[in-house]
Amino acid sequence: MESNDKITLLLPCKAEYVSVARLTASGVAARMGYDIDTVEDIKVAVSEVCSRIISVDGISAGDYEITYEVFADRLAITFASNSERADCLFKNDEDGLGMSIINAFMDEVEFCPEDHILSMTKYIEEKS
Amino acid sequence: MESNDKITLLLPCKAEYVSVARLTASGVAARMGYDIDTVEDIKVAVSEVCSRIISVDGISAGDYEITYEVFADRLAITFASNSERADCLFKNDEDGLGMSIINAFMDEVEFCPEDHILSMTKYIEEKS
Amino acid sequence: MSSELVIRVENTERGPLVYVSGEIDIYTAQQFKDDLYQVVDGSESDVTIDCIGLNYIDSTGLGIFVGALKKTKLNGRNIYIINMKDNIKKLFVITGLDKLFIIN
Amino acid sequence: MSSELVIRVENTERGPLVYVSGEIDIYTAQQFKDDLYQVVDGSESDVTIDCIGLNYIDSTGLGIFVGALKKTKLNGRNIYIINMKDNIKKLFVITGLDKLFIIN
Ligand SMILES: Nc1ncnc2c1ncn2[C@@H]1O[C@H](COP(=O)(O)OP(=O)(O)O)[C@@H](O)[C@H]1O
Ligand SMILES: Nc1ncnc2c1ncn2[C@@H]1O[C@H](COP(=O)(O)OP(=O)(O)O)[C@@H](O)[C@H]1O
Repeated sequence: MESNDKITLLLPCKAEYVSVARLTASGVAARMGYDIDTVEDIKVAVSEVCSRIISVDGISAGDYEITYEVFADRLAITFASNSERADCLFKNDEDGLGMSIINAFMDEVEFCPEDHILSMTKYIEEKS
Repeated sequence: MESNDKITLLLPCKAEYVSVARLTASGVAARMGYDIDTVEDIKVAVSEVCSRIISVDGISAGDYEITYEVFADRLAITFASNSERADCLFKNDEDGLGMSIINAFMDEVEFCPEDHILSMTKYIEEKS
Repeated sequence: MSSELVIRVENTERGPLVYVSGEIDIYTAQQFKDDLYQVVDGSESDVTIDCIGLNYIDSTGLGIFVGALKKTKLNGRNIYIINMKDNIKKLFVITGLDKLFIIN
Repeated sequence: MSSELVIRVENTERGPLVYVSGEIDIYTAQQFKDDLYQVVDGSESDVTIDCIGLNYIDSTGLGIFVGALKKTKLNGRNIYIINMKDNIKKLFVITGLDKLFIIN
């Protein structure tokens, strides 16, 4: 097992807090040493998933959770919610605008891994 | 009971992630509409508590938790850790530099409320 | 809750000029949609959107740009977008929307 | 993990001039302490710290300023601080440290 640090952010399913998710995403990515453009990309991808969770679930759905796992070679970000409706968020819309942004900016995107909504991974480029 | 939104950030007890706590704090405070200077003050106060938790607990102590409760008239921020050593963090050093900063920037500071390390509150000023 | 989006409209001889600044995301999208659609619906000429102060846009915001363009196209008019920052332009390119708008 | 602190030292005829930029917090404090103490210990003259690029400092960083000052005072020398941003100066004022340093 690789050892890794975990950072978890719990947010209400409300549009006004997506900006908080963006700042936290920037903070984690910047600390890991990604360059400015990549930090921005990760932030945008996180924000897209948050928006989708909120759109599907609506205000009544309680909280959702964003977990950042920091590895030596990558950042893995997982989204979870206790709402069943959030289960397979992007299933019917895999070529929408949001999805094409997430796919462009992340190296790997996985739908509905285990009990989660989505997980996505960004690798750290080798400095050559 | 007032209804309120809760935002929770879970961080490893490591110095490198205090910057993430600062960004999240700024995000919540900015979203609530505090002016730029007050956002900065809240960020600084949060960072001081985080630093202290890390200094007392050390890397081995696992995670700690920062909870933001958003009320109509105030922001309440609570810090918790599952390490017992974190219990009464500032008890022996109430006039240190860190403590004087926290006291200057927050309206209320409470030590060891219930099972927590510290809670602190900032009110929203009436716009006259 | 404070909003991070400011929209200002100026009427020029070449048609309405819309200054957008701040962030367009799921929180501010409705405000952006209402304001932009009102401009587009009320105009007989091309519409220019100045993004010099726009720091962030998400897919919700991009969808509203597309919606506004559809409205203008119905009347044979265009939307010009000027002064986009690199991170904003990047999103137009990635989604292919850079080919729909006239971007300067 | 990337550090957000950059320290650069220049030797002038009035003594060492230390440029500090980025953030001094619990993560970067050790680096700041090592660099600053080395300058202070190695200098026979006053030390000037230029904070024009310093965006953030916490109590750990302030404590290091005080520690460095104690070292210089032992030899009857001073620390001058220049170009502090308002948010940094505010912390010196709140903690009373503005009265210990010569701040311009
Ligand atoms: N590459 C494209 N070219 C033209 N129109 C597009 C393109 N991508 C999306 N659209 C249009 O933009 C609008 C919103 O996009 P959509 O994919 O539905 O976003 P969302 O993922 O938010 O539902 C729709 O009207 C869609 O037809
Ligand atoms: N107002 C002050 N004037 C002079 N020295 C101070 C003042 N406040 C703190 N110090 C000194 O700064 C150093 C660090 O401060 P301290 O309060 O111990 O910080 P911390 O809370 O990090 O332990 C100590 O040497 C202390 O004596």
